[in-house]
Amino acid sequence: MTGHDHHHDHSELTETQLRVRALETVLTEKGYVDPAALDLLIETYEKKVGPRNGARVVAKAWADPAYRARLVKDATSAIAELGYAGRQGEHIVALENTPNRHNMVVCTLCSCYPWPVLGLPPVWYKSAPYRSRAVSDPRGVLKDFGITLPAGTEIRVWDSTSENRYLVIPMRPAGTEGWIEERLAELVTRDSMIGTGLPKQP
Amino acid sequence: MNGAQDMGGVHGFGPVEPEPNEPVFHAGWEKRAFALTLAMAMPGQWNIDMSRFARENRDPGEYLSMSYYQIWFAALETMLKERDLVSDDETVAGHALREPKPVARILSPGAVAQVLYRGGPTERETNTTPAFKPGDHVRAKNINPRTHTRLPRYVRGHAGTIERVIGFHVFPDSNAQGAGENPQWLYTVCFDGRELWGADGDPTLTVSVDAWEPYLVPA
Amino acid sequence: MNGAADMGGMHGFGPVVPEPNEPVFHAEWEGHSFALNMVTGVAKLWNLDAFRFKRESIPPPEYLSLSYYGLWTRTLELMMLEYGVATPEEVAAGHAIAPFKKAPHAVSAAECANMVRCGSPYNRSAPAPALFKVGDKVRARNMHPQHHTRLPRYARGHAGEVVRIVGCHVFPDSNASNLGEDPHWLYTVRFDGRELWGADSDPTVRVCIEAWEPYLEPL
Amino acid sequence: MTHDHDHHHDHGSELSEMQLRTRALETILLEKGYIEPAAIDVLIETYEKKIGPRNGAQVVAKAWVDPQFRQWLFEDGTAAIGSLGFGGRSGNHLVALENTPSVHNMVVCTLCSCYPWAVLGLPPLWYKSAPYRSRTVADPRSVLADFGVSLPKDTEIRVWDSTAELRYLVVPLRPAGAEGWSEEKLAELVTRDSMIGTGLPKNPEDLA
Repeated sequence: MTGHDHHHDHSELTETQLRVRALETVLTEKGYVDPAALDLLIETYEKKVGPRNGARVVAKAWADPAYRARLVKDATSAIAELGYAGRQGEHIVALENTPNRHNMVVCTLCSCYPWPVLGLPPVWYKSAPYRSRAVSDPRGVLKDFGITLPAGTEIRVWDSTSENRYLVIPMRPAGTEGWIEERLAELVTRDSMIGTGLPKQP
Repeated sequence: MNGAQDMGGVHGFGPVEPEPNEPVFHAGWEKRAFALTLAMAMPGQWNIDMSRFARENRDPGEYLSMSYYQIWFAALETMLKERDLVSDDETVAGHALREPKPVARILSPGAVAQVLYRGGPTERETNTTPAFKPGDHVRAKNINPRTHTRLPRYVRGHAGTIERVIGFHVFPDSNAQGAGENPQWLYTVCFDGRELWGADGDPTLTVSVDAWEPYLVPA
Repeated sequence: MNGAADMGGMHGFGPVVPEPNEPVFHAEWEGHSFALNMVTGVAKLWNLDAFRFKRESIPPPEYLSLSYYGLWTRTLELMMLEYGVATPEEVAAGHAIAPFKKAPHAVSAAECANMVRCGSPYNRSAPAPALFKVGDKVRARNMHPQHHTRLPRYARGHAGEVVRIVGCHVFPDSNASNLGEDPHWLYTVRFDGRELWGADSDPTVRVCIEAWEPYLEPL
Repeated sequence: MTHDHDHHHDHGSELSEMQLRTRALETILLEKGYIEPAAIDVLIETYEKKIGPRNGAQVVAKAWVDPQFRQWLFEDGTAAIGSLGFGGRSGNHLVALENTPSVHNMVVCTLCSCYPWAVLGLPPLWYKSAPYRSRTVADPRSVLADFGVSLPKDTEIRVWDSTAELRYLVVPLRPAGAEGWSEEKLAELVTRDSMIGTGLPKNPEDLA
């Protein structure tokens, strides 16, 4: 990739597209940015960092009780054991779902999200409907995802107002006894680690 | 500030609409806007709290009419202009028109992985002790600053319980204004849903926020 | 509801810009938008509270992007659709499409003039004595209904003082949902600015709202 | 005007979207027989030509010269104002607010645009705007600054948020230097903004 990979017809360039390109050109010409660094940043978050990282963390927690204990006690260190750390994941807290408690993560004020384990957030996570309703009507939000929890389940919503980042550890689905971590990880969906979904059924 | 970004509890935005197989970026310019924002933090010398304030500090109608990366990009433009790194006429021309202002360093491709891995930890050393401990009852102060704060409107004035002492962290309310990191003790505070939303609220709901000590008083 | 209409205390909207020699209407269609809304009120197609509820239910991005009378026209359109006065096809065509039901009665100019002269009083006979008297300390309830309410968010949870008993008035929370007028005692309640906006705010500010009895609890 | 379809412009591209949509709704309501065409004209004419802040100015001027009326006005605004022939729509429940050397009143409607039409006509754009609605309850002094008005630091500012069907009229302080003036002449000092609380009456010297 080069710094200017806009391969469309020029008439299709939107106003924002044009402004972004103009600014990138100015910054490159002035030597403030190295286009190769930009490409590397994009590649990192488009290809390398994503919810597969978090799925590995969750699967390991499901399979390895000692790891689970470390994760719940100090998620930042336990997650770093697997090589995931850094930007927007400097301080991570793992939230355990139980039969009586379901955790959901939101950032009402902006879009805070645990990048090293989940990648960049989806559009809905950053949207006004999610940010406005997750704290006041989480069951209504879950319904938007097709999920209904028992009426008595405690719903605990975590609003990411500081640099703390939250990762939900969903409950391990029944029928997966004896599965290896790699296979378990395939059950862990992104949404189940935000709290708007449940893991896949085996 | 009580801007459009402070959305907790606002009605009328409609359903959440997850997009099947959503791509990481929805257009080429989104990738560039994202990467430029990350890359310019190094020569621009701004901190994340300043970035957040630059994003939220706009007319609420405008905020709500913009897409996510449009807001990022607009904030980037604002910060570059404020620091005399890029001027309006250069943005219009799409080219550099004057000598670059000297900057300490820029992000090199070789440093990207390390910079991302290191991130920007906000915990700081201290020899002070936290005023609250888990289980303590606290009340979020009623504050309405025009400047950046991370205390959402929907918890202000409400009583909760300290759930966790997180540590001693950079205080965004100061940091966003360039008034120094002014680190403070940071807590996770748990609120009952009915405390926040009234007697008719969902009795199974609890909401936790991370709150710095200056946001809290004993309840 | 906590919609875009509930603006008290929000930041970021910028300065108030008075327009010298402002005309009553800025375009001819604004006058028509205004008159149509008056006339549909006289026709009793719906009540004013229901109209207000529909207007504030417009999603915040759209609400904030519309001009004042643009918002009225949009609301009128939504009300006509909801109350079966017009079909979506008719709204799109800009004409009644046969076969349609003729209105039982057409509002005349004389009726409009009469409405302007007489208005529509909202006081009703009281079903019970007033709970509060002037001087009573009260707290505005913390409530966040999805339906229409006239208790602004900024007053909720805060303590004030009854300064006037207005009378027994139609209760908008009920009326807007077509659940009847359900009249309740209405009070003027005064709040200290620092109670509403925090200890750092202007000590010379007092804010008065009108609050129906169900909005208040004794302190 | 005898007919409501008095859109005398070019029917082409100049019609804005809202023009078209408003016209569409009006046409449907007429065709279905909900309204008589003249009804629309009467309403527009009433609020464009007949009802305006001159009404309120008369009320204020009378309150400045007639102590009995003044007392009545603060006791029962609706009746006192009604005695001058003003009332009705958005004026069924009127309350007059007395400015004093130590208290300044300001009126806002944070939730929509409630305004005492009967005495002030329809509200100006700024009154209905987000900046005014958002800031007046929290920071009235900065709003006053937008109008070029600065009050003494210790003046109590009392903001009235029109959340019900009560409508408020501010009675500003009578300016010095207008002693012995007739009601008619005093009314010329009373600006619309002084009756909302975002302004002060004119200086008598400016009229003399």
